[in-house]
Amino acid sequence: MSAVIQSEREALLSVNNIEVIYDHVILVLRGVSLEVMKGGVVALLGANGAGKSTTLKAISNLLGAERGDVTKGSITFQGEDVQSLSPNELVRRGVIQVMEGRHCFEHLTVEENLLTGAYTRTDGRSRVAEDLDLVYQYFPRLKERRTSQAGYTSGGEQQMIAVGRALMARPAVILLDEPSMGLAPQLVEEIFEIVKRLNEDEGVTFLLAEQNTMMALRYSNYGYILENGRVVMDGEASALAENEDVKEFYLGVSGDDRRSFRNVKAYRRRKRWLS
Amino acid sequence: MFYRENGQFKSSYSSDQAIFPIAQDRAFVIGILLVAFCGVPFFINEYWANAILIPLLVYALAGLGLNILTGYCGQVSLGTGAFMAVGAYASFKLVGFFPEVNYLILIFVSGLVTAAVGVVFGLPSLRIKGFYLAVATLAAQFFLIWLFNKVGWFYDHSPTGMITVRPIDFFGVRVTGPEATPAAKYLFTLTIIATLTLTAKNIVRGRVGRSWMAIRDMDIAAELIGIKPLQAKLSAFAVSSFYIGVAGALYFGVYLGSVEPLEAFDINQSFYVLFIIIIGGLGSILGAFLGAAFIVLLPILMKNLMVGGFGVASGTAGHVEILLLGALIIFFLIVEPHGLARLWQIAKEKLRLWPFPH
Amino acid sequence: MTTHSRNETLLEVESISLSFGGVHALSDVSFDIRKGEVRSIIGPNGAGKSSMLNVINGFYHPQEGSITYQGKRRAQMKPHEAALGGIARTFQNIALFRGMSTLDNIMTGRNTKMSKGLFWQALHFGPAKREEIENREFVEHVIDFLEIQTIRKTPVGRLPYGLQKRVELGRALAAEPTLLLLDEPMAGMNLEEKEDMSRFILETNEEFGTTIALIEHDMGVVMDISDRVVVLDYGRKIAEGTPEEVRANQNVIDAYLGVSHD
Amino acid sequence: NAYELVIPTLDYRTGPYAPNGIPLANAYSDYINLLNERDGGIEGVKIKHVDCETGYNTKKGVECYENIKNTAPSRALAIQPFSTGITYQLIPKSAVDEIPIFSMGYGRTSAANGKVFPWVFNFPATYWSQATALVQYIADQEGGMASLKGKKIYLVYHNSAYGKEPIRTLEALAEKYGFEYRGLPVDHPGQEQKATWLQIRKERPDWVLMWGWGVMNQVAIKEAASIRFPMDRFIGVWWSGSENDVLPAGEAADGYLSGAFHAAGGDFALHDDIRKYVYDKGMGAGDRDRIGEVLYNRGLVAVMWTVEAIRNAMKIHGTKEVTPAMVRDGFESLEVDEARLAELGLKDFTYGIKITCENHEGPGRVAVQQWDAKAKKWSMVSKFYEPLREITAPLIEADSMAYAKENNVTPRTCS
Amino acid sequence: MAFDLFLLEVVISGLMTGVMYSLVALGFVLIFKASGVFNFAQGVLALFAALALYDFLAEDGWFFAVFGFTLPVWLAIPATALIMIFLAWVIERAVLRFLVKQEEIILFMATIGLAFVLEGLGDLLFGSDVKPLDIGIPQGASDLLLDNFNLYVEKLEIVAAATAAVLVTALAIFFQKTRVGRALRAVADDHQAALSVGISLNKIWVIVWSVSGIVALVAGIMWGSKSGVQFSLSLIALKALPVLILGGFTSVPGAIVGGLIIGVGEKLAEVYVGPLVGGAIENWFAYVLALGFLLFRPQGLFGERIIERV
Ligand SMILES: Nc1ncnc2c1ncn2[C@@H]1O[C@H](COP(=O)(O)OP(=O)(O)OP(=O)(O)O)[C@@H](O)[C@H]1O
Ligand SMILES: Nc1ncnc2c1ncn2[C@@H]1O[C@H](COP(=O)(O)OP(=O)(O)OP(=O)(O)O)[C@@H](O)[C@H]1O
Ligand SMILES: [Mg+2]
Ligand SMILES: [Mg+2]
Repeated sequence: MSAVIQSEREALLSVNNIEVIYDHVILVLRGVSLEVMKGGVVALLGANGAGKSTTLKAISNLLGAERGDVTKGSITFQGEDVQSLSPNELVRRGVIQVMEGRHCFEHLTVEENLLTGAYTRTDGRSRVAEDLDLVYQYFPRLKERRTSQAGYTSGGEQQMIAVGRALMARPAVILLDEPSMGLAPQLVEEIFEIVKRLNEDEGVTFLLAEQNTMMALRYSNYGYILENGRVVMDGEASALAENEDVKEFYLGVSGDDRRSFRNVKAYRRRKRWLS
Repeated sequence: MFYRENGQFKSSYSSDQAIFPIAQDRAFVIGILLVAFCGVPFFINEYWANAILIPLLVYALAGLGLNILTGYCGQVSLGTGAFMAVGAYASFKLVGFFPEVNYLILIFVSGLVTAAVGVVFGLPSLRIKGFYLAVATLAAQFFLIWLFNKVGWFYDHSPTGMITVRPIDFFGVRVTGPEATPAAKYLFTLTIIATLTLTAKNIVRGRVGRSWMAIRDMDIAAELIGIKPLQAKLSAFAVSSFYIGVAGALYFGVYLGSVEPLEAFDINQSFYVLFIIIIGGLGSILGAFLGAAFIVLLPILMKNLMVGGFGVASGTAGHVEILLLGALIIFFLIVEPHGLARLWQIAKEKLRLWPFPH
Repeated sequence: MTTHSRNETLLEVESISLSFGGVHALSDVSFDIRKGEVRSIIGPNGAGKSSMLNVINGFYHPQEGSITYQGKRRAQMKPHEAALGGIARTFQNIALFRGMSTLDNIMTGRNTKMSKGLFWQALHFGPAKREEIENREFVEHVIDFLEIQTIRKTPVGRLPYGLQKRVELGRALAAEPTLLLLDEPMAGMNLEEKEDMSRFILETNEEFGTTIALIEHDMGVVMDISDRVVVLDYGRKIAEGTPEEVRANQNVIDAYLGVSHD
Repeated sequence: NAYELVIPTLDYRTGPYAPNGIPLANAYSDYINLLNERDGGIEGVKIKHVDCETGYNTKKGVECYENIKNTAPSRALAIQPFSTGITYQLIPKSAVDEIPIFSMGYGRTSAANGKVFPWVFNFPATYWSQATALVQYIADQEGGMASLKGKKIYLVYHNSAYGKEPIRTLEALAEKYGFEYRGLPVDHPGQEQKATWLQIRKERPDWVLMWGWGVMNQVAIKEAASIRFPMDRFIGVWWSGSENDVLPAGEAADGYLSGAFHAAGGDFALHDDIRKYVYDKGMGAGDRDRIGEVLYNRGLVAVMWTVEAIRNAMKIHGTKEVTPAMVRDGFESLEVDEARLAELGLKDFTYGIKITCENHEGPGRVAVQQWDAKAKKWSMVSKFYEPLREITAPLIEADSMAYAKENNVTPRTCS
Repeated sequence: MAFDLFLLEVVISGLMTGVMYSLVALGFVLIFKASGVFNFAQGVLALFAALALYDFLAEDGWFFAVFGFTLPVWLAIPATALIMIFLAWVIERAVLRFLVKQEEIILFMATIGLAFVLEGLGDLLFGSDVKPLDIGIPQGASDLLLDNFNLYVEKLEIVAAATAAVLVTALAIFFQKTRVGRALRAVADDHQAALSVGISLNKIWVIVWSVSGIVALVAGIMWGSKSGVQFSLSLIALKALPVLILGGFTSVPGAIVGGLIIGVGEKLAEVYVGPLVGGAIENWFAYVLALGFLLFRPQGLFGERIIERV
């Protein structure tokens, strides 16, 4: 992996001290700042409810639909403030999000689902067809199920649809929310390989929220750890992976050994960095 | 500052499950009830009773009934008008058959009759869902009204097919017809509605209510964890229809006094009640009251303001009123799709945080 | 780890086949689940794992095969019969009742244990209230057990994914099930949460003797906590045995684990 | 003089029946304005016109009624509900509130019995009288009452309380004169009447009567024309005989008949006054060129009678500050004969009436008018028929007595 | 008249009436299919379109008042279509864009609000009198059929049937075969996901509401020619509902087939069963018929299968 130093490149996407409130009263992000460099793969880590998905949705402007509001701070993409842009405008500029929890179009077939991903593209049918083939190559399982209605596919298949659909947009930045969720182990690896390939070959930038910390840190070059709506730690992925706390709480290694899930009972609850 | 639950600890589950666990809420509601029962009757006049408070209460009750079905159990129904008609006609016939029996009992029985009819028309809900069910309940709407309009027995063969309430005494006090005093009508209605509201609240916070909500939120999952869809849906239809039936009986007996089925219980009536619960808040008891207040009072308020206040011609005011009502409905849906009840709740949550913004 | 009843069969699945139109979700699958064990079902995406659970609790009706549960053999049953028979489950795509609070969600799990009719409920007095409070007490135990006291009154729609999964487990536990079906309970969780979840599952299994059927893609978890594993691929059973046996099985490595997995 | 005479109206300028409600309401407003402008009110006392929009909806009607009934200073002197539903609603209230109801040519027919309904007036004729009149007209065309035997007379009716009114009378008439009667209901609003007219086409009745309202009328006339049913054998009730009903059918409506108890057309002296005192001053409620339409004239005659009743009340009670109760007395001894009509600028507009304590329907005479599509004009084509009281009287007696019994009303004695 | 000829006549008029219902139902389907909104305002939309059209054609309208001349029919119709498109744009701006991702029933309610607004606006702008609409569609019974075969068929309805056939074909192709058609269906499934792949809900909504507004214009022309333009026109929406459930909310061909079945069914019932039970059974019969079909196919005849999964 290209060990690019984050600060040497220009920031493609930067989030400055944003605050997000749901339903007028529920404050979830309390000042989150982060930067994604062009061509980088940035991981967003943190426990459940830390605000990872919220951060991603704030960037792609999908919060409105959930009655969430960015009340403070700013978000810029290529130096331009994008908070007032509509989601489709953002997709046109190359920022696309794969939402957590699949969100397939149930009544459309698998193939139609993938094609909707190319909705904003204007480079002609044949290019789209090529990319469709590429997606099928990544996920052969989808090819088998191409004419089924997406609502009837299995959980993992839906996850593949969601990721494949985003790839169809040929984006510059992909915001991936828990891409590995519900996927079989070898597919998890494949997904990350795809991330790596797109990043290296096509220069696609990634911001991914992921629970599988090990994988995420292995494939990314920078990481942020979110807790309770705040960034509590950030740094080079390799550095984070070496951090004792991260090791203990996110990677599950104490000393050199992996802990067994069977012995968790004896394990003491961890401290929070900040609460 | 004043609205805090700090310092109010619950020492038993039963107190935690009280209807208003927060003391300020409790005081507020008791206050309202006191005013409603002991204050209003002294000041009420015919206009307030016949044009405002009684329709408000009756519609709130119908809204409560529909909310049980639609808001709590998720079954959209457009047959409310017809079910109200069942209650009205049942009470009309019952009063004719048993003039000696206490009116309250007859109203209760009318509710039961409606519940039975509701269950029958609820049967398709086992297979049909969402808007399909909504439109299917229109079958009930049109069929029942047709029946009441067509079969002479229901309207005692009056030449026009209208039914008119007889003068009825409730423990010696006249509660129907033009001779009943506004206070008597109002208190009679209010008592029934207050009682039924309490029972509704009890039902929805218990097992049955939870199984309704489970069916509403995700019927398949509900079935898989052991809730019988048949039982849950039909019981919702039954309870809901009971409420709507009682509302219908009051609507006919106490509020209007004489009705023509095609007009009083037509599909618009069904929509009207549906507006009430959507504007008020689906799945909220308070919502039925807020919604009824909105839908019943707002047009009157607008009319009086325009005609009385600004001297707009009444015809023009009529058009503007429709327009404004529509616009306000949209406005409130945009501001808070979950209805006035949610708005109220958010306001309370803000108050709880006050003076801090979050 | 072994208890006296470990070898008694609780549930037996016999040559189940299930297809939807042209898609064969399950073909001739047989396996058993013994009382008190943690039985994992693994396999690639779309292998038919969730379908298998759906067959067991009566949501899908297989074209062929039968199921013997607690000695009773049948081709299919109604979902709420399964629930009454002590089969509870969680779902892959969270199936909580979004409009209700955590507490109410878990209370619905007690539905099969409650019986007081509408009349008493309407009064909310006497028997109905007593019943309500008894069950509430049980549910509070579940809530304490799962450490979700703070979100008791929060509508579940507002909870983050991981907590929703936990609430869902709570709802299943509230039913005091004999057999607990868990469909990817740890998807979307970080390590710490997976550890918590494992702890809950193990404790349930050990303290209440609840039998558990578990679908999970995290091999670490599967290997660590299951007694026996069955592997499906394209609707067929391709392997079965203890975690070690399965992990070493070449078919399983090819179809599922992938070579590079540690 | 601070005293004002409150005349309220319950209008409907909105909703499905607005096209009919508008001319009615306009006439009310115009006439009252005329009196205020020209004569300074009634006998010099100003009229205060309060209107309230009901949308032809009973619930709104109740609200309106409660809202306006106590309007100061005089309270509502007489209520004209202009809707069958609202009338039924208000009948029991009228006795308690002591406000007379004047449901002119609609409402509860048996309210004609003044002994049971002292507060309700429905002159100059009721639906039941009208039904007998239309049948008499038919008999005249066919060659006498005897020739009705074996004829088929169908009724197409608005499926509501209003539309059902004539059924009983027609059934009684059918029995007596031996014609075949059948009723075909049409549901509100009545835009789709294919099935009805197909049946008529198949069964070829000799005559079709219609008790329709709103859009139902014009669709029926169009359908009748389409199946080539002869227009001069198709008679509507007086609420189915306005320009709104026939104009949309164009030429095809030529020859269509309807009941009437007053003339159509805008060239009476009263109309001229209205143009001069009201429209020329820019106070007209509607379009100038729609003065004289059937429903406009209907409104005029209604308000005219109301005003005459108030005048009468002033005379009887010897005061200009009349109350609703006094106006009731005014109604009950109201007499507007031809001479008075001529004074009012309505010579030959309608017939003279005389109301008594027991008879609130008055003369009950009804004529038939016909539409001339080319000239776009209605004209009377028959004499005014006297109602067949031997048919209607027992029906009125039975229905009003049933009401009396149910509502514990002791019929008063009139002498 | 021979008996079976009468039966034929009833069936034909049923079919024709059915097509008239379908025209209204089509507008519903478009919007539902494309955005999951159950558009209660469809009937009022038809009324509004007819009112606007009338205004361009008549000398007592605003257009005449302002410009001093009236438009010929061939210009008035496109002009009205433009108004409908403008209306769609306004609706999107003022209502829909604020209601992304809300539940169906909320959107439904919003369209009822919209119906009120349009109704009030229509009345205020154009008055509530009956307005005869004549754009030259032949009226009355077809003399050809009546004289030669003694068969009674309305000319207007023949025109309506032909129009409907064209509309349906065009719309079906649009939905199934085009990129925008696919996007429309995606929006109906999941607003948020549609946003996330870059589909502009705003644009999509303007498109469907425009198309649906134009369909409403067609329905308004037909019904307006039949019974004059007035408030009651909006109530035909109620006649379209059983057609919709029978055909399925999401199916364009379903709207037509549903219309035909309902039309024939209710006419047969009214003519043959009605007299036995007192008549006026058309309305409820249509609903009961639809309900009967639903019991066998809960998603309507052609509706998309309701996906039930856990
Ligand atoms: N629509 C909403 N309304 C109210 N609160 C919400 C909503 N969505 C999320 N939240 C709250 O915001 C907080 C952050 O949620 P978010 O989904 O961003 O977390 P996350 O880090 O993505 O967690 P997970 O790993 O479980 O996906 C949570 O506490 C959650 O309860
Ligand atoms: N109701 C259904 N209709 C049609 N096909 C279905 C249905 N249910 C499941 N399938 C298909 O059956 C196959 C097995 O699905 P299942 O959900 O059991 O997979 P799974 O093993 O749980 O996969 P995952 O790990 O991705 O969740 C899939 O290909 C799915 O598309
Ligand atoms: Mg998340
Ligand atoms: Mg699965």
